Amino acid sequence: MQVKLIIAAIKPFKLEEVREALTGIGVRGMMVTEIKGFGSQSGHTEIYRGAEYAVNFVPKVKLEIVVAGSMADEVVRTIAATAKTDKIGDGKIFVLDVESAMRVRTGETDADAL
Amino acid sequence: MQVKLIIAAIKPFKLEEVREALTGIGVRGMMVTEIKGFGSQSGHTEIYRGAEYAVNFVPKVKLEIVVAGSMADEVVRTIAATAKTDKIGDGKIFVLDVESAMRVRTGETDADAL
Amino acid sequence: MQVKLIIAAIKPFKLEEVREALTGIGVRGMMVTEIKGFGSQSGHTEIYRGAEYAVNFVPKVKLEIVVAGSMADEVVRTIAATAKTDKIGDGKIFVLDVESAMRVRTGETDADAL
Amino acid sequence: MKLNKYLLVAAAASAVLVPSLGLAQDEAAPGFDEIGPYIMTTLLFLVGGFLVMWMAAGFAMLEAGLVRSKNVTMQLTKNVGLFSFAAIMYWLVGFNLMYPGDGWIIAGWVGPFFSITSLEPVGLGAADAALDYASVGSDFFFQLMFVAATASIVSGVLAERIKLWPFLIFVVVLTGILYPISGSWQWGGGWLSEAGFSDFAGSTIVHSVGGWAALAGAIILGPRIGKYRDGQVHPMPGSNLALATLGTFILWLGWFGFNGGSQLAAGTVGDITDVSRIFANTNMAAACGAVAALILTQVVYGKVDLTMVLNGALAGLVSITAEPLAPTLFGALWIGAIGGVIVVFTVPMLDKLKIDDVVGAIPVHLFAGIWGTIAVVFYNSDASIVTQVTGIVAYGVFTFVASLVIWIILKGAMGLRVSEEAEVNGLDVAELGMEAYPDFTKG
Amino acid sequence: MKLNKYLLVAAAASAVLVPSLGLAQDEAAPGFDEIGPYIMTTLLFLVGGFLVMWMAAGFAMLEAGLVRSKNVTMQLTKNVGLFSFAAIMYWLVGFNLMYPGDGWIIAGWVGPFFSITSLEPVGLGAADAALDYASVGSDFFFQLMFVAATASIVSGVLAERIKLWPFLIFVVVLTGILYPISGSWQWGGGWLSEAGFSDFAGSTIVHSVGGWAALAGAIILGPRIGKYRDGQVHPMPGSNLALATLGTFILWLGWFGFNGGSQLAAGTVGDITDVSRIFANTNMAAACGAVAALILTQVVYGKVDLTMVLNGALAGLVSITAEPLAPTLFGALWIGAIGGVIVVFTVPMLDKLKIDDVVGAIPVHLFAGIWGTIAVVFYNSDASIVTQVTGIVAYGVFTFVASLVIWIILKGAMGLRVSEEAEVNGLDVAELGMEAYPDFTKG
Amino acid sequence: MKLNKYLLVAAAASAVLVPSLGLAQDEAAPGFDEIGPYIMTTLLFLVGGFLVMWMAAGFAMLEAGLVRSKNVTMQLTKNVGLFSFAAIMYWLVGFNLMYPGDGWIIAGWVGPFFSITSLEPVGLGAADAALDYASVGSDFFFQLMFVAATASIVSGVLAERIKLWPFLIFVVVLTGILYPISGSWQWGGGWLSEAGFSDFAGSTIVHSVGGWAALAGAIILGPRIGKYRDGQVHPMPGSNLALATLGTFILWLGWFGFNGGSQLAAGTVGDITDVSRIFANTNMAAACGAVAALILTQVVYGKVDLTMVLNGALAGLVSITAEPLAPTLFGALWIGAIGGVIVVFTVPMLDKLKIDDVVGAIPVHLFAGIWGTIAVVFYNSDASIVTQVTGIVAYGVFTFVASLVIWIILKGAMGLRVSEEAEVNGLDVAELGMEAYPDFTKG
Ligand SMILES: Nc1ncnc2c1ncn2[C@@H]1O[C@H](COP(=O)(O)OP(=O)(O)O)[C@@H](O)[C@H]1O
Ligand SMILES: Nc1ncnc2c1ncn2[C@@H]1O[C@H](COP(=O)(O)OP(=O)(O)O)[C@@H](O)[C@H]1O
Ligand SMILES: Nc1ncnc2c1ncn2[C@@H]1O[C@H](COP(=O)(O)OP(=O)(O)O)[C@@H](O)[C@H]1O
Repeated sequence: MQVKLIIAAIKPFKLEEVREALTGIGVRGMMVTEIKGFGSQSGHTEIYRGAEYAVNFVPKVKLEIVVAGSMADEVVRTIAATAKTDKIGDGKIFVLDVESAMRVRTGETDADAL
Repeated sequence: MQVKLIIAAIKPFKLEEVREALTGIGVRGMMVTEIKGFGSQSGHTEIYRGAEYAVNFVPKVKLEIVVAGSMADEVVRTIAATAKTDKIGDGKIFVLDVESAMRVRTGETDADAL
Repeated sequence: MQVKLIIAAIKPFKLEEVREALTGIGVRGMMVTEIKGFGSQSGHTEIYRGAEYAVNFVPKVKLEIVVAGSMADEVVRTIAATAKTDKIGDGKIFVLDVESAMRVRTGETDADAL
Repeated sequence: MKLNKYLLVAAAASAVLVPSLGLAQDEAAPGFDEIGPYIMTTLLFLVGGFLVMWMAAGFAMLEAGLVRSKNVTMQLTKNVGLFSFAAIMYWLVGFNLMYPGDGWIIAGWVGPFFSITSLEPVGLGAADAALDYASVGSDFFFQLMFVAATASIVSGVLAERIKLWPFLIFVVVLTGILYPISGSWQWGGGWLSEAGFSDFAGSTIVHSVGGWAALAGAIILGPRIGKYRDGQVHPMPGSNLALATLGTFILWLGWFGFNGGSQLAAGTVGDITDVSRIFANTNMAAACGAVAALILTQVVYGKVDLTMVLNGALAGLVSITAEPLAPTLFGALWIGAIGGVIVVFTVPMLDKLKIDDVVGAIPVHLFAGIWGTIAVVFYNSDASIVTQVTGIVAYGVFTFVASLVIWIILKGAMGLRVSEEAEVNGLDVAELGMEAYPDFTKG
Repeated sequence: MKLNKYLLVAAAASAVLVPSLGLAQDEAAPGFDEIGPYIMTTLLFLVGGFLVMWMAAGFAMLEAGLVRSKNVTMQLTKNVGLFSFAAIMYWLVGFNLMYPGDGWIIAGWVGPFFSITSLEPVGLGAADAALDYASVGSDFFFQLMFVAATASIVSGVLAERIKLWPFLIFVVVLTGILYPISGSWQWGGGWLSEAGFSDFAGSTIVHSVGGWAALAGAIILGPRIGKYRDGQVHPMPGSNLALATLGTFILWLGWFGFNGGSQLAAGTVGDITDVSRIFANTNMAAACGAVAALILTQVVYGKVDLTMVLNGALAGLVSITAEPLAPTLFGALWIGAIGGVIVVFTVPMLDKLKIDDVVGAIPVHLFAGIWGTIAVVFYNSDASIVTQVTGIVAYGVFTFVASLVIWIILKGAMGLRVSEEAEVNGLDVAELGMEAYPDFTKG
Repeated sequence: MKLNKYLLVAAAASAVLVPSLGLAQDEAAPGFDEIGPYIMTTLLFLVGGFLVMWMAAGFAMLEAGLVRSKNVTMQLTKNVGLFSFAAIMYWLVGFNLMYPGDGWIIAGWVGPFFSITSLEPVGLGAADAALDYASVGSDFFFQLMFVAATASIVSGVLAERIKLWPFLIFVVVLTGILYPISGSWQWGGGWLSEAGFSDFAGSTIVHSVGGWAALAGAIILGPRIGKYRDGQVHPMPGSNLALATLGTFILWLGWFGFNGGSQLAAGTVGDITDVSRIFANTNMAAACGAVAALILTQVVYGKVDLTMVLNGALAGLVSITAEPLAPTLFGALWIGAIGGVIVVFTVPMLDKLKIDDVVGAIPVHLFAGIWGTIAVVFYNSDASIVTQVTGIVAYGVFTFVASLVIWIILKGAMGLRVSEEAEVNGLDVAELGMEAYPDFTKG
């Protein structure tokens, strides 16, 4: 049975909200990484000691969530709905195929591992 | 010839041991990232200045290892065996397909790149 | 229409250059993560308070870029060309298939999301 | 002008060659029996003053360590700013408003507003000096540092959400007007000192006052977003406990100047011995405040809480500040220890009341300050519980009400809080465009 | 009670108006020729004391900077805790046990155990003061800070693996009993001072003693997990070298009080000039310890090692502490430099012996302390190598054995080490549930 | 040798029992009227000296906070190293070269090169002391700290790209030769002091000199890679603004010793009152420099820039250093404020000139130093603008040219810059193999 990896880049202050929403729909785990995001939002300028400079990277949070294929769409929709502020820089969601998954503690595989 | 990406979330203090085990079976490279993990282990409570609060994220280390498909299983088994403490939070291992791999320095591709 | 995820591990001081080169060929976004890299470059020794020790991990930067399949090769070539110093540790580039992509703000999907 | 060593040595030589010259001087100038006390007390103010000035760094480090990393630059900016504005305001208005001498506008209640501080002329002659006290310059320098401490208390409580400018404007009013007026009631020789109120170094006059002003602000300002969600307290751990500990040690050190200098004299055996006693008591109270919090958090929560231990040490210091001289070392022990206990129990209490005090300054400076002011009666027979409470209430009502009014005016006039997004993203990036730790990825 | 400025100025005025009054006082009170030295020496203790107190912050920052980030909160907690407990124990037992006067239980060897410190009454009269010395309060304050330094040495060596409470219990015994007893042998006028042992400010009495106690602990406790794996040393780099450097500068500064104050007098031309000489020598020794380590690490390892340079400066300071007065500046230069050399060579040596000293405190305080105590003979003609060695051995045997016993008892009674998992995950999260740098992702 | 308390108390007792003994001493020894000033001035140098020594820590923290995290260990190493080498060189050559007494080689221009500093003998008698001044030891200790400050200025400007050893060699020459020679012109009683130049505590003699030496280095060394790319300035934000703020507060504190101690006397009513005035003025100038920068950055850039505020406070301090005594508090206010203004406008100006000053030390120490030296004429009637400018130019030309030559020689001999890869990867890993914050992932 099929398993998917969902990668999402969102605004840091949305993390808690998204996590709660996802737990709500039964997601039981994820990996969260601090990243520097580059995209259309980037490029605003800052002043430091009188010198203007372009900020190319904005802080984002990356979520990596592995779920049963059947849940993938709902997860994507939930993230999209919760992370949305309608302002530029809300982020992206990508879905990839996962060949196999395993829980280290028990050795369970695929959907049981999640 | 086929190449796989193995993603594993493990307990930080197991990193060194796992790295040694993997070198032992001939893994020659990996990417290591500090992450915050959410899963069944999460949710224990801490006290800060008299207020109880739930710790939703626990520090984990994420390994990303690209290997020849033929090695994938052995790598997964090795990680599982070494990272295992039988305590909740030992982590997960995921395997994904890689379309192509390349070593920047030499331009070698796929298995030769690893 | 097809979308690819390109994962590259490069030397930190090459980040700015690579970013500029990629913008040059029309890449409009990416995720950047600080990682510890393990590979052939690793293993040189340092001295701390009189004790020699092996440095197994070297600081690297990981780029994750999702692009239309048609662009993938050019992106890989651009990264390879820019990140190259011909010294050991230049890094690796991996390409994976992406099933779907979405822009949170607009809900656009796949190539339009990038 | 700085004499150069060469000329000085020459002078010395000549003095040796022509002792008569030396004698001549001795006849002219008064001897050490007259000027010694003046010199020693002036020195006490200078050394005490720079120690208390150092406390500004202590508050800055403590607060920078207890806020989240996204608000550190702002917290540092506020602390440098408040100290600087305080220095100007106290010169422009505060000092003479607090020490009116016979320039009272309303006798014993309000001093003169438009009386800028001026110092003695250069090269003051002994005849023109207040030989029973110390130089005005050293006195001003010393007193100035106290008002800065008061303002620092406010910055900690309101951290992570208040805008820079309204905060600084409040500081200007607090250090230029509020603190000096209420201060004059006691240290300026006003009605409370007449009434026999006793607050040696300012548990109430300095610390509670800062606490009251901060409390008023915290109520008007409201808690940080997410601190009290769905009926629960959501702690926001400080980003750098090493800095917080450094800040506490700095404050501990500075407090020797704070309390010791408040003896206001060092030129007699009795005075310098009293200063010694104050140093010993001050250290004891701090140590016991820390130990009390250490043991209590272990017992109550099952884990020692460093931030509480730091607050405990400071609470011990505040507790002994109203009377660091009279108590025995044993007295300092239990007075300070109770300060530590107060912190451990009142920090969560404030959270229950949804009053968001980022650094625990209200328990430390206000609650322990009240306790210390009451504790005076146990060792100082001149003090009565009634007058002590009178003083506590007087300072509380005046400062709290006046501050409340000012906060409300500022809120109406320019708004006190940063936008929600600014608060969530952090004041450093949103308000100042400058991170305190730009090189480090935040977890 | 704090006089207010207004009243004081009034007093001053009256004094001017009624000079006779002034005269009257002069007749009554003794003049500065009698009280001047007392006042100056008391001041020396107060200033020296707050400088040495500041060293507590120095040790805290140094150690917090040299442990890994996962153990910083614990290290800070230990340092604040040990200073606080030391302050209480030295009052309760230590001070009079160390300075028995004529209250010896075993003459020259053991003083009284149940003699709590009490200070002079408030407003001491000149007649009742020890005009040839200083106030008891200032003396107690000054001496107290020394014992805290001893305890700080122990916390650094045993960092990252010892439990909080057994450590604090050891500190209680060390500061209340061990240090005062051995201290009384010399500074209390005991058998070693009779024998002519010479240790001006405590290279042996303070620093070696801390080092011996720590060494005993390190042996019983064992090294950190993974430090000595498969016959190799696995360094565990300190998490914050800026803090470590700050700590070193703090200690350097505090040392002027440590050595300068140990002149125990400042009221004569000779004494204040000696204090000056001590300041200059102390600074020279520190500088040369740093330079020696700087050059040596460059030569030996091909790279300058900042942590060694910091240790080198401290070793220079410890080396000159036994005799900071007698040597010329050139003497301070080479005595301090050898201290730096000792560090560079003994730090790896300890690793070979698998003795895990997290911050290098054993080389700095024990080895350099021994060196400094021996070096006394080069410039102080009153000192003999035999008595110096006698003293070194006496302090070593007593402190090491006594500490060993206490560590073993504590190990048996409650265990010294945290669990393996706690150690690996870090004491901050495991033992205290509080990270020092929660906002920063650890690499 | 340290007398132990027991014996001392005994002595005290006996003194009481045998007052005659006491009297005998009084007859023998000179009274406080003669020795009091010497003791107080010596004390001023000791306290002032340790405060200025503390500034070394301030520079280290400020610079460590303003460089990127990959260069922090190196910056700390340079600061510890420069202070240590300065201490040795000033003893070996500097002190007597700067204060030649009558040992001039070229009268008023160059003192003796091979005259090592030696202090008074232990236990100096009053008869042998320069009773009109202070002990040589305290004077040396105090003056030594000034040269260290000069060297610290250089390390900040050239940070993040200069190699360790060439930098340290320059420091050796600067502190041993350049600074002492030019210093002797004024403070050594040389030609500029004859000419009536006035620089109380060293706006020019200490701060500008450091600035000129750094400027020469910055020109020879060139900017950091990438700082000025494609006609644009690319800021490289400091890695730790909490440290930078701490450093600023430390410097602020130390400055009281820097300016106050430069009164060079504290034993009369006039002198101690002047020191008080200096303290008050110094604080005012610092506060106003900070406020000026705070307001100005808000107005000009729309955002307060903390790093500018910190620089502003320091510029205020440098501005008042040439004449901290004569001005009124209002004078200190505007003199300091202009210092802050100078910083805000000259920091970007340097960037336009592609002169890469990592910490802003050239605006703070050189530009504000020049301003402060000119400002002397406003309150000190003895000073003339012509001689002030003469002094400024003399120090500028000599120091800049001499430094330029030395930098060029060092560049030719061993190279000044690290390799491009080393610079990009950071000097900590590349040159020292030791990260300052190894546990934290860098963003
Ligand atoms: N092509 C891409 N590949 C990977 N990550 C991307 C890509 N484009 C954007 N991102 C991530 O999404 C974040 C938001 O994208 P951005 O273009 O700034 O705004 P928006 O999502 O509103 O279009 C970026 O900061 C980056 O982390
Ligand atoms: N569905 C998931 N997708 C991605 N990562 C996961 C997922 N579930 C768990 N993880 C990762 O694995 C770690 C351990 O999982 P957890 O459920 O806490 O314990 P266990 O592995 O014993 O079941 C988590 O901290 C998280 O980093
Ligand atoms: N098999 C692999 N899987 C994932 N990442 C790898 C792998 N091999 C190398 N890397 C990444 O590429 C970086 C450079 O590889 P390395 O072998 O050190 O040099 P080179 O790229 O020149 O062969 C490593 O630090 C690591 O981050």
